[in-house]
Amino acid sequence: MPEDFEPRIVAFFCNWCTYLAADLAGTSRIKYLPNAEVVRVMCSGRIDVQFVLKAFAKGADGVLIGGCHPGDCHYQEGNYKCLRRFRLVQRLLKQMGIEQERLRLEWISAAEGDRVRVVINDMVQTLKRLGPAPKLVEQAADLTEVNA
Amino acid sequence: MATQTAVPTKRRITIDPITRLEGHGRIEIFLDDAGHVERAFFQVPELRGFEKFVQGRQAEDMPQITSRICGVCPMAHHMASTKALDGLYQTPPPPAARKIRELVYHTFMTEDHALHFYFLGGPDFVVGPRAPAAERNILGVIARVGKETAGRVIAMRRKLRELIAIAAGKAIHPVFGVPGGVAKALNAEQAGQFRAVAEEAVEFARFSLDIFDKAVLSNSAYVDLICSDAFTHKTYYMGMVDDRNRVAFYDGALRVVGPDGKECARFRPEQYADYIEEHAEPWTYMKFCHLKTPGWNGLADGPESGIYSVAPLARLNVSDGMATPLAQEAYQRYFATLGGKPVHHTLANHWARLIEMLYAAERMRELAADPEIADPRVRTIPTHAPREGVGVVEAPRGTLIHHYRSDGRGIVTKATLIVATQHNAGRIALSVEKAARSLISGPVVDEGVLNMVEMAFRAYDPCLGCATHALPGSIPLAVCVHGRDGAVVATLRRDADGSVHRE
Amino acid sequence: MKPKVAFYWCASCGGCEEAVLDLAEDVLPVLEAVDIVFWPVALDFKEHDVEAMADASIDVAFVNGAVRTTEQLRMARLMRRKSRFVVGFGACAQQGGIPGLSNLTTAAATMQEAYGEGTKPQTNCPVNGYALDLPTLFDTVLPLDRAIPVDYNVPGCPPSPKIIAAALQAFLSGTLPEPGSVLAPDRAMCEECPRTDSHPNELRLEHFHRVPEIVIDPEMCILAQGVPCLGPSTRAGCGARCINGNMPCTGCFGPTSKVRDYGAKALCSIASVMGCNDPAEIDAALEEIADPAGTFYRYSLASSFLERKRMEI
Amino acid sequence: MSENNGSNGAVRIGVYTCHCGANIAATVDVKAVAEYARSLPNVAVSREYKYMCSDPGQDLIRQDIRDHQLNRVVVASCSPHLHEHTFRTALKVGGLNPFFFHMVNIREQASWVHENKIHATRKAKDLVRAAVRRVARHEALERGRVAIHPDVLVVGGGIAGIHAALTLANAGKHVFLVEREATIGGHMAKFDKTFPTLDCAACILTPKMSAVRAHPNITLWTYAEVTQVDGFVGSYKVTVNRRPRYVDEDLCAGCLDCIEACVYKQAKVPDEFNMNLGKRKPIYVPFPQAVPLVPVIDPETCIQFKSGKCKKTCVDACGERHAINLRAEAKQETIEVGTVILSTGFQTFDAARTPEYGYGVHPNVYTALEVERLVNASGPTNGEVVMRDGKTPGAVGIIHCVGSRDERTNRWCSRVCCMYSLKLAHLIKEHTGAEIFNFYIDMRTPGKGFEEFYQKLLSERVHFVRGRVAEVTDWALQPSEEGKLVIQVEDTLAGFVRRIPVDMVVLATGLEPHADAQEVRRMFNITCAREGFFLERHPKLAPVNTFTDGIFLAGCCQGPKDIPDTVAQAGAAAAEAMALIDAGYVETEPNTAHVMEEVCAGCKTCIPMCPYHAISFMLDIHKSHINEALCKGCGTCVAACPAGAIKQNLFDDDEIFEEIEGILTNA
Repeated sequence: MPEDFEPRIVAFFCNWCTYLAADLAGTSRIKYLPNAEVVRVMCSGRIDVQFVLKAFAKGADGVLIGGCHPGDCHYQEGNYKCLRRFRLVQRLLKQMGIEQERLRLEWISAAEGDRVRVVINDMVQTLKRLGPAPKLVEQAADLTEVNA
Repeated sequence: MATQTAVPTKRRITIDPITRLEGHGRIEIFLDDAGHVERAFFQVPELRGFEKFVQGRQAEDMPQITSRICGVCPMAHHMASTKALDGLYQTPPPPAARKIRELVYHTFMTEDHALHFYFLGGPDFVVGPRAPAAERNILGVIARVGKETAGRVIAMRRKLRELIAIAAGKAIHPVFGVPGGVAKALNAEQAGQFRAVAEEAVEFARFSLDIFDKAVLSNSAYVDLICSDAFTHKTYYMGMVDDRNRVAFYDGALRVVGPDGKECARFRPEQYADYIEEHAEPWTYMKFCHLKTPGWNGLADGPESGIYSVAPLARLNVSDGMATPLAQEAYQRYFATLGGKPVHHTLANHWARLIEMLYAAERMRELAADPEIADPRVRTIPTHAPREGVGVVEAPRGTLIHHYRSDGRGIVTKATLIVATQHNAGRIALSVEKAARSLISGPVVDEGVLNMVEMAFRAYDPCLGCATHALPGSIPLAVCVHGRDGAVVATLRRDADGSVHRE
Repeated sequence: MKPKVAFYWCASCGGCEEAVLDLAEDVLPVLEAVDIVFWPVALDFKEHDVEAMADASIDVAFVNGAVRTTEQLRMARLMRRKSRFVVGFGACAQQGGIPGLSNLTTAAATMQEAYGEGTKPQTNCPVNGYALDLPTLFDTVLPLDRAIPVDYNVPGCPPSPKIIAAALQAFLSGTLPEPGSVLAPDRAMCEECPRTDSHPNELRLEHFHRVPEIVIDPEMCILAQGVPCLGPSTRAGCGARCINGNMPCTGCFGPTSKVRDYGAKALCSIASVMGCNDPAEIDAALEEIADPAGTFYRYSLASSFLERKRMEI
Repeated sequence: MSENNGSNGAVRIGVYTCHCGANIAATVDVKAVAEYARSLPNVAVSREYKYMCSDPGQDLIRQDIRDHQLNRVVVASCSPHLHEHTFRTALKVGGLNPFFFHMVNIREQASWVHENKIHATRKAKDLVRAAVRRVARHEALERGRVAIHPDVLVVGGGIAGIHAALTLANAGKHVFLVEREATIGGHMAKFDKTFPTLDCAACILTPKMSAVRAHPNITLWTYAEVTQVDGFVGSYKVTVNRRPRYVDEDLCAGCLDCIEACVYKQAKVPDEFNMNLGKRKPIYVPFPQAVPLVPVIDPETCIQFKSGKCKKTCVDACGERHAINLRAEAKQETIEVGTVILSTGFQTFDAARTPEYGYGVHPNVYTALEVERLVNASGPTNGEVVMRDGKTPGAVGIIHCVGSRDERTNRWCSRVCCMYSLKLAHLIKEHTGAEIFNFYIDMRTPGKGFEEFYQKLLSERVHFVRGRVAEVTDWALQPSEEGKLVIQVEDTLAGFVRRIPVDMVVLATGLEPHADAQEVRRMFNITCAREGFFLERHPKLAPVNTFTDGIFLAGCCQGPKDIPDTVAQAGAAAAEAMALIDAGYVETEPNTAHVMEEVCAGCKTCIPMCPYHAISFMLDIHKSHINEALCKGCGTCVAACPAGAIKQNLFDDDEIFEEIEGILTNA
């Protein structure tokens, strides 16, 4: 793995808890690593497993999902729907040869600005240890063989 | 292509779209200086890889996954797989479920044998091996037997396949097999439909035998052809028999007889590995099955070679009779006509197939009439942890073996699949080479030769669909004749419609 | 002049051809209405015959099977060049199909499994002086549309007679939907499922069941019985064949036009109807979905976002 | 005005990157971002500007919409929670549908949280690229309107709740005021005087209390708690549990004869209202000016309830009125309101959590609130400052910041302790002439007249020692300390450790959230800040709003504050509620979901996904239907729909997939 490997993380944050926590981290000038880029959704219940796999397929080294703490969902239960999908897709990722640490679900409330820092920094360290997510290059080889 | 760089361009001539498309059944013939056949190869150039990618699947999904090995005989794979699950979970099906499986399976055997005789194998005899190629196809058959008969064939096949769909969900890739039973019971009305169609099927089978009588047996030239040396191999035979050594398709013991017709092995299906093994050659993806004793002694026949064959000819050879009256009559006549057991004439497969069709239809009739067939109790819920299971059935084209191991959660860890055409592979190679040797002398190769070669090949009804994509028997052959230097002297092709082309 | 039609197959089992034969009497009028210029299984035309045709001179080519070897890819490209419309026929062409499960492993591992340590087939193998060759397998099975541009797809493993007839009719009558369409209803299978009314309005599953563990009630919605049935995720058009066999839908017709990754979406919705909130309970329930890849991507792995397992090849 | 719905012609995007002064520009190369945006597909204009949210900034957008026929706008600046509305309005004014807009947060999520300019700039570019791809998929949307039910619920009857309720009631709105205790008045009712003016708390509070009781527009429920809240802005369904006080409020005349008649001749029960410094009977009113002035029977101590063997003299005393009903049961009231004001107040820090100060160990260590009662004329000692042993203190130490500004307990400043400590110092000195020592860390007097009050105290010779007190002990080291409480402290001005013997110690305990603040927050679906006080939507722009529309905050439940601030905030909350009520409706985010009927196969997967029962199943056409008025736009059903048959405005698959790919597509 290259020394200067900078993991790319796509983060899906719910509007009411984790996105606000990120705002709070900002207003509090808390510094964290710049590897995560946030897609805002209204609720972690909106996060379709397709989004997660699309991110990996497009080359994300990690995907981070941030939602309200259990019991605190702005929409009552969306985060539980998210949790169930997360547990199941983790099993799929394992079969697909993608390390489970590359997909992370964290409950971060609007008050936990510093938690955003802790989680993102920690995830970046984990991903640096794992190295870049394996990319889909092999099939191109198949095709070129034919074109040859 | 990689191979082109390795070998001069002459190789490309043999790479023909037809053989490519079929992907399979390519034959390469090499001549010596005198122009005599020095060596002929029958190649199967694809590997499907099911044995690998089924690892990690839920065992209960296997009957549906493995049926995709072949869309021509999916029921055979589905059933072998389902039986393997019974073993894996150590859960035999309740009586009704077993009977439903058998009923559906014999319905399938009837339908598949009909397909082969009329659409594929038939032309050679009904129309005639020396008839113009353009006529030697299903249209020719229709011309001979008449449109009304043709319509009867199509309608019969449709009815049989509709029955399969009723019980199994789908005729192509059925879904009803589950460990310890079937997914769905038959109701009285459906059983009634089976009974009605079974009656028809029996009549249809007899009618088909009549056609064979008139078209073939009454024609001494055909009989001579069948019995001719070019189409004769003295090999071992294997097939499934019931407790009284009668032909069995769904369940029973495997019996092996030698070239002399004497039993040399009789064993439970799960013991198959003690008796047969696979041999690989670098020039084909097909693995050759052979008997552990006498073992693999190259592509040769005779008692010293472990090569054996399966399918109708073999099944009749290994059995002491048929379990149904009408089929039993036909069975006796068959051996009487062909000079007793065993029959080594490859082309006799066609006749044997029709006898089996009659048996299947009769068996269908018995089962459909059994009141227990409509018993709603069609499942036994497994109580044992799954471990290992072997499922064996007689596919139309011969013995089909599915063998699984799984972990305690029923996740497949190992799968061995041995399909009919692998059992026959050795003998098919022999037939092709023998036909070639006995018919080709010198670079002048005419259509007759090619058709003879293909007849030998097609008689096995090699469901390369199981390891290839070809519809049974319809393998358009490309025969490339190479000179000593390897240069291609001639390439001839015999296509499904019977036409032959020289290039 | 009759429209020129070609049938061609790549990596498939032959079931698609059988499905055409299963039209039985009904297929004859259709076949009479067209001019079949290429059908390896039945007719004698060869690659160079096709090569000789003008580009786009075939009106429509129905191609079944996934693309798994160099030859299949080469021929698929030839069909593309010679045809105005290419139709992916069947689950393998549309989604990779069951052979697509090979994308969980590699060609090398497959060979190893089949031949072990002994003799292995060689793509280029001189046998005592005779030069023979065999084609190479890809590591990754490709659905047809990842090998060549495909105009339409006819889904199903195999396609049902109903939609085959409809597809042929669409071409004969020139009543074609917009390019890229799948020639089947753009709604989920539940629509034609006879049990759909027995699906409760508020389904919350505390447990899943694997088929061996449960006797499936032949009247009631199979998903409601806790057996993962993919009917809700799967395009209609099959006539609920598997349901009528009292077994769950496994998704051979693929997704609707609104879903990009069949398995991901199916997984997402199955997880959503779970009732439990406690992680331990959730995991316990999910133990019963022992093979997510094989369950949700039975036919569609090769056409999924991830396409194949990430592994050393 | 006619609005461009974007359907006409090609997508033309304007991208605006904001410097936010130096807030963004210092860490993100704004010019580079704007330059980069210009290179992206469909981008017609890309500008950077000092303050995009300013009028000139918004004018840029409006101008470009006209001059460059823009039909999509991206602004890269701060959090959408701050200015999304601002810019959408700018689009609207510019004649473009306001939802052809997407906001990129490069301040809170880039410039403020990253240090490396290269990385921060790269991230900003990624996010802008994602937004440009996303916004191209945006569609014209209309806001929905939800009617506002004119009634208001006020939770908590302290001064905040009282003031808010009266303000609304005087404006003609009907108010439900729910108070947990037997009387309204809250903490303020316990105070004697209020700083810095030293006017009598009762004199300013009790009139407001009785005004509440008397007001025709106010329904007052004391001894009651909200147990369930459903619905959303405009129509909240609220269930209130009214605990039985066993004296019927409607029948009781407040003569209090029943209390007199109680079989307990002497009050024996510790009196909570007096911080247990006094006694009450099992049947009691918390204090003479309680509102409502209706006694409560405490079943824990009433003989009838404990043994059933009481002569029930109270019932006899009530006589014909029959106001006393010992079989009374809790009553569930269900009401509908359009808005809610939470004024649930605070609790004081438990002094036992700072054992070094000996509260509960040394009898003469008091909390400030206890002393409030001691100095109060209507208190247990009728305003006499006497210690538990009956003696009058000669020297009193007041320790500030107990449970405030303390790493071990509460880290925040409670804002009022300095001032009330000064007040108490003054009052105690006034009542007893004792020597008063204030032990403080910093003296905080940031309010009108506060500093002056401090000066006044200094002139009154109250001692001030700067330093956090180490401990309060009765361990005498020298004769002068015998029988005294010794306060040991490092005098950080004098620079040495002092031991100061006193008779009485007053702990200026801080303010903290109620123990059940979390439950309340969940019930009302709002957020708590880290320390547990309810979180306002924005500290400056929306200080009394919450993130849940129609729910407002007043008083110390939002954070420690003094009475003037509390009352001011209560007024503000009332005004916010009125603004909604008088508008008559609230505009909703159009981020609702809807079913594409041509795709829906009626599998019903979506129905249990919705917490608002917005999804129904239409049997006639066998498809799901989403009631957009009930849909809150969480999108859970969208993700769950196995056929992809549900679209969510502003968060549709097309938009989100574009955003994901945009992020990961390196330029």
